[in-house]
Amino acid sequence: MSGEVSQLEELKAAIRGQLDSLDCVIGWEQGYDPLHATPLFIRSEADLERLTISPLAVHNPATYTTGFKGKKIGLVVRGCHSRSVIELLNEKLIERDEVVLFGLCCDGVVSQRKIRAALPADPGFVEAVELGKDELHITVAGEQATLKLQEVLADKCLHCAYPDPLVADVLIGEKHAPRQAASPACQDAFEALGNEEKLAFWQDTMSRCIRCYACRNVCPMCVCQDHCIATSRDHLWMSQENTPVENFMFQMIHVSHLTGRCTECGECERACPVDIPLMLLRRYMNKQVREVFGHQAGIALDKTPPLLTFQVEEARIKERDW
Amino acid sequence: MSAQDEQRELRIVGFLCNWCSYGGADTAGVARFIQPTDLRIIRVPCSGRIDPLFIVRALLNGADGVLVSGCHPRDCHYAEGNFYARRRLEMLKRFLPITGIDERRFEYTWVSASEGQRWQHVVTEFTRRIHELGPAPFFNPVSEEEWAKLALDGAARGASCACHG
Amino acid sequence: MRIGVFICHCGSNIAGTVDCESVVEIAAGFPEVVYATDSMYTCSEPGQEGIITAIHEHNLDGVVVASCSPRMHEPTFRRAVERAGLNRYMFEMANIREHVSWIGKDKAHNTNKAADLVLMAVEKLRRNRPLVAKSFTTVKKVLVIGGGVAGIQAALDCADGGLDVVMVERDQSIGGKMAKLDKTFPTIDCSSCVLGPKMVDIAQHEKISLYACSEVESVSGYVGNFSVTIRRRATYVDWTKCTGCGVCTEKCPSKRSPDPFNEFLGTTTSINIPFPQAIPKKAAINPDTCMKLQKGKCGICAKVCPVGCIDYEQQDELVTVEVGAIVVATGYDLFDWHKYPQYGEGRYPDVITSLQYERLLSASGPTGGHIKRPSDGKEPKNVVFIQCVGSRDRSVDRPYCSGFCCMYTAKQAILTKDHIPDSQSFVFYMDIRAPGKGYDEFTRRAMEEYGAQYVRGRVAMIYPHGDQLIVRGADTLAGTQVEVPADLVVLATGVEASQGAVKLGETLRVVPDQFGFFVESHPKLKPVETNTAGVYLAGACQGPKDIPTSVGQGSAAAAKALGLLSKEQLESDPAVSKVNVNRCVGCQKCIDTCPFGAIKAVTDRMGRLKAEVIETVCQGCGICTVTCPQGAIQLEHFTDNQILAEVNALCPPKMNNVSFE
Amino acid sequence: MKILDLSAGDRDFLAEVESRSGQNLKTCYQCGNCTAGCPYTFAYDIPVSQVMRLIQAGQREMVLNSKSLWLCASCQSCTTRCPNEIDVAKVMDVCRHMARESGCVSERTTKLFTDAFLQSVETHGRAYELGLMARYTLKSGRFFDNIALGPTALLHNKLSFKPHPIQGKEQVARIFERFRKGE
Amino acid sequence: MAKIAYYPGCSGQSTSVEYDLSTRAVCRELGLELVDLEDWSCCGSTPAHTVNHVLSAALSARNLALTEQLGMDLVTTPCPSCLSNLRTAAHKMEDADFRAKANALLDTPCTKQVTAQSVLQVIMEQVDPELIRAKVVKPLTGLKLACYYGCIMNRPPALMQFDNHEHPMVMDNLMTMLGAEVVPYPLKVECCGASFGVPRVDIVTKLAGKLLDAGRELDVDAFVTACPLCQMNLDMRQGQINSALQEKFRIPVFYYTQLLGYALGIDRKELGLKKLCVNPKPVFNKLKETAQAS
Repeated sequence: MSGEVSQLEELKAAIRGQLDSLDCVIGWEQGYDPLHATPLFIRSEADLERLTISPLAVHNPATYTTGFKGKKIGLVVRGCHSRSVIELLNEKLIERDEVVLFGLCCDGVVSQRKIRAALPADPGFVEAVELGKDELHITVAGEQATLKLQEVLADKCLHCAYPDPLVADVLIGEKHAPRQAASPACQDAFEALGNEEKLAFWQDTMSRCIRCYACRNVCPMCVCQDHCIATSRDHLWMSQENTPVENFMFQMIHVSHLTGRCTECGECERACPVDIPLMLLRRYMNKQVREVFGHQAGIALDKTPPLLTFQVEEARIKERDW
Repeated sequence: MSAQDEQRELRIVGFLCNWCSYGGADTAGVARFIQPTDLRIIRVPCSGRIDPLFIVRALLNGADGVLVSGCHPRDCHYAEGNFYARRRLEMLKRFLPITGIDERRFEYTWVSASEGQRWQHVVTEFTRRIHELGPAPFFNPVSEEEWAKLALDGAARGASCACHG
Repeated sequence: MRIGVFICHCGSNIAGTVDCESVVEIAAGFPEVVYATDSMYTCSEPGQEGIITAIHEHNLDGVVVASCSPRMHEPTFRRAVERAGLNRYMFEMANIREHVSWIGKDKAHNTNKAADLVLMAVEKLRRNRPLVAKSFTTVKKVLVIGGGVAGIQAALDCADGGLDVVMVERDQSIGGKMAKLDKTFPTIDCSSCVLGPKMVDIAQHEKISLYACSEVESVSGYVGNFSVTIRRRATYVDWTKCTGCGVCTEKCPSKRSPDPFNEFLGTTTSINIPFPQAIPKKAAINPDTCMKLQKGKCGICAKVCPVGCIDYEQQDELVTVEVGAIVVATGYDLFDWHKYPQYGEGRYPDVITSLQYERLLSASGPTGGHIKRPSDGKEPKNVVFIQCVGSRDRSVDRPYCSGFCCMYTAKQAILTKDHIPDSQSFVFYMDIRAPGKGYDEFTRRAMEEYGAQYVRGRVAMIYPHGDQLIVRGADTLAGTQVEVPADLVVLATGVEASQGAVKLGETLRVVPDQFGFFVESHPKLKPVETNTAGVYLAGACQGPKDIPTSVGQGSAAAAKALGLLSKEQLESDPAVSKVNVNRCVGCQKCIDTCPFGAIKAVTDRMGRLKAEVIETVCQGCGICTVTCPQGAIQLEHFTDNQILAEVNALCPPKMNNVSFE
Repeated sequence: MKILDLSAGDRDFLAEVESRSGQNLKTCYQCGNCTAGCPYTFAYDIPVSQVMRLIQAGQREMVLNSKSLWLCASCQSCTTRCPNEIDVAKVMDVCRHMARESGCVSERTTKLFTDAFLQSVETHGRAYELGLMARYTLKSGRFFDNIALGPTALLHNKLSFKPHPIQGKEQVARIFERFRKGE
Repeated sequence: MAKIAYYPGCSGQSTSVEYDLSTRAVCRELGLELVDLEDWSCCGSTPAHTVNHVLSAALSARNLALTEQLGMDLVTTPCPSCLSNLRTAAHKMEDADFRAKANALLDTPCTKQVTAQSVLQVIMEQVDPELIRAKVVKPLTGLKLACYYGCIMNRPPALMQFDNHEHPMVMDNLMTMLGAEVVPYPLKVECCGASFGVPRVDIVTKLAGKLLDAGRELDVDAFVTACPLCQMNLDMRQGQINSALQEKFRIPVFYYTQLLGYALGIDRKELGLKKLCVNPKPVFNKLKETAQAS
């Protein structure tokens, strides 16, 4: 993967050149084992050395931006991450002159769940990971397993229409030919189910939820900071009881607040420790927003989110038919 | 539907703006336009005050139907409230199918303060629709056994999910 | 909290179909309710005293009254609890009359529903908190839209009461429909003799400014502080110079301009003063027919004008005025009778409208007050009047009664006999509606003294025969079909809402009914108020009205405006939005969506952006509250928690097997 | 003159006419527009607006025995002009059906003509005018009403001497058969 | 050539055979191919609906079903009475319950929605007026005509959906197009007495007499009609009217297709002019005179 190596060096050089003027640059480094990456907050040359941009580096750095408000920071962003940044900019939650964007043309990131499923047994601690051009060599307990990269890419990457950053100050890598977004098969299959089956599915799924709020905490568009109405003691929106209804109410709050804002980075689903397929809800809501308002969050600057504006005659709302 | 079921009230929650639809419901009352009794009305100043999550909360709490009514577009007492409401409510209505909650349990419409007759029609039709749909299914398990079954099924299936990447 | 619940019987209005005693019993068990009782009429003096006494005796700090609609008596009860020393917002109402007892037949269901509504009110009240109003100053000026007799009366009363008045009139002269009438019923006095002096008063009153040929373009602001933009249409005449001498109208060679003042019975000159008593008496050019404006040729008026006031380059002008109150007096239009093909759809020139007939009767009209029929100028002998043309007819979507056609038809029958003694009038009617003072006597005179033959029945068709028209109708009293050969047929065309009413309603936020008439705040108790504070209605824009009623309403609207602006300051409703600065993350979404510009961004001590509500500007719609994901901006009295408390009261979470709170 | 006992009005009659015609007769406010436009008023014993009134008042016998029912040509002028959008001609039709069913026939010749016409259609599949005229004349005994027309019509070959039976005349006959069975 | 299903109606076989003839001739000339419904039967006419609405609809629906079997969804008929019955049946059968009741009487049910239109409507809506103008070889110049539409061609308007229901104009416009002067005839939709000629000839003589009187008042050369019953009442019964009312009417009464055909130069035999009872010769003499004069 010489291409990646040179891209990494190119990126490092670009960051190095601006590091002095930035409070922090957010990228990725290796996590607790070679298979897992973790966000890296670069404040010094030494930090910079740990930077990685391998397909294992999955986290959306846009999630951390609002915490840096008023400071000038840099972000290493893939296509989907740049959409989150654009949406945050459009909503005036961050300022354009307070972020420097180091864009990566992205070939996709891995799904740890798919890796886990593809390995013969739960790997536990991984000793080494070697990245080939199209495959991944993972060494666990002295034994190497080889996985095809294409087979362990995250679903969102398989159907990604925006692999290249839509806004960037520095662009690293080669741009992709335009692609069409597609709906994953599991989405279509789920949507085709009847109400009873869907309800039963959510009842079941929501009984798994442990209300850890990881989905919310990693969401780049969840900007209520410490004031989420789901966890406020003052609001009567919901109780802290761990029942399917209350867990689902929490998800309804999340998806409702994301109407017309979700950039489909998939972080919520990735972060869920009990594998709740939250993107089913997100993709469906985004589809409705696209159909009614012709709007997709985070694909263009200076767009108002659809629920913050209106038209006197809504071309695609036929509410008077009832 | 047996006569007894028809007798049984279902729980229908209405959110009405104060200026048009609540007035329209008053007008219907003053004119003694007989309506089904299932509906209970929550008065809000404007349809723009209605958070779609109020409706979700009601539905998840077990409401059998939720009806929202505001001023006709262009007639909003606050000029723009129903324009925002229309977008929010339309998105909710379109979103409900993915949750498995029958979207026909939620409806929004416009009734002005002078339209007592229209209000009667809206309430009658919506109530009829909800009765046709019958009581809403419970989201939570209703008995200890079901709770247990749900937990066991979940455990048996483990953390994997076909629909997941 | 210590809550008291009062269930009203409203005589038998509620108690007839709701078991009030049971509701009391149930309510007594609701959370924090320490006192529950019922009374016959809670809004009555003893009823209100009962509330006050209970507040004192039981040390209540919140009150729920279950009775009629809060739109009816919420202010009444708020004042009552205030008299007892509570804040007026520590009160909630459950509407168990309009929403329960009057619409449901089943007593058990009604009782159950009433109890639910009381629980809802209790749960909301438990989350209420005292709110205190803020004061703001007002502009002591009134806008009157429409210069018909209702608007004239409203303007004069306001001006005499000391307020500045801006009157906007769409036409070239004020006077409205009344200025076109010959005589008025039931006194047969001359319409322009009655109205003329009032029109002159408008022109001369130092407190009134008149904008004719003008329309209201937009309105912003709120009660006490409206900002109104007026479009002054180009008249191509500088009215500051025009003296109304009329030389231009005499010399104008283009004499084929439609004459709206004479109901299009004849034509007039392109530059024109509509009638001798016009106010303002200023000339205006009809740009559609003026040769100079159409083809660039002519220019005679500019040559002959002694003061040089002709300005072919004039453009529309926008003027902005600040007013404290608005009186809407836009009047009515006549029904378009061409919707009845059986009356000829305009093919027969001798079928005319009642207002056209007024112009034929009027000495200032196109025939100089001689009744000459349009086809050949002959004096008609048999005159047939057909009532209810566009009234009480659901097939043309006009099911309502226009109210005054019966009276003017009787008047026109009388005047016909006065003008042409050997004439015979026939009046086809369905019912005679003459409920005013001296009205029925008047219609009797038309029949008894003036010999008008009244025929009870509608007319099915009119068709020409020779130089006459055969009117074929029914005489339902004789139980047969009748035919009358008529020389002239006068249609009592009904009243419909003014064409611009719907658009103006949108501008003013005043709702029109399905026929376009503006809806009053309460059909009995607030007949001239609207649901928008500071906007009042006068005359036929609210529904068909005759002259005395329109004048009465003009005065009533003026009294409302005077009363409103007599206070130095007005109190704003404290149920406005409030920002919890701790929760606010400064995203400004609330600022973007507020229709009133009532929220501004401020920087706190830490330099962070925060939203702040301008309380006197906020109208309390709550759009911002829904916009804010973290619930940092809350509409007081309708907070998330208050509404959720109502939702949870109606749909107790335990319904879905969830314990809650 | 017959005095009506309003309390003895037959409310079922109103309900039956309303349900069979699909019209809301309570909206009739007696403006007389139907009578005003009806070309047949001169021949009626009860003007059409009064027929409407009598239905409202539940006067079954007076209505069903009225000649007017049989003299209405369904020319639609009443229906077209009714301000309350009542299909008056349809109401007259329905009353005629009910009169037929209860054996009230106050205009014998009209009924005979109708019967003769339908008989002709039932037999031949189409209306055979000479045949139906013959049948009508025979039944009604009115030999002279239209005798003058005979030469005129024959001179111009207006009437065919032979019927034009159709191949599917049994199909048509079965329509009548099933109809009678269903009644 | 546009193909259209054609329903001639019973009277077209006897009393109004000239209407049927001239309609076929005119349509052929104007490029409309009429496809006869095979083995069509009586629509039920007025007698059927005065007896029962389901029976009436079933009699009509048999013919709608025949149209359906031709693979067509539009059927045209010259006769307004047939038109009214066919349209009423089609309209009522939009209601599924009613359709089931009517179909229960039929051997072959009518399952599709078929529209019926008058030949007049088809000519006016499907033929380019310029084509008609171009094809006129014998203009009707100098002729003063009253167009009489009858009571049910356009009424009730909600059902018929064609032309103005109180003041129809299409025949007026057509005749004007052919060069005739058309008077503003006031009683265009007033009923002529309909089928009462047999049972109550007194009614017909009175009503039809009134119509003739209004024409005479306007000094017309002839009436133009589009309805067999109207034509028969005005034409064949003119003698009866004269004797009943002590009048001396001699006004020819044409079908519009006859005059249209004449103007288009169609052979007179095909127009069945001989079938008219009141001799139309004066009309044609007048036309000849005018033609010679110019």
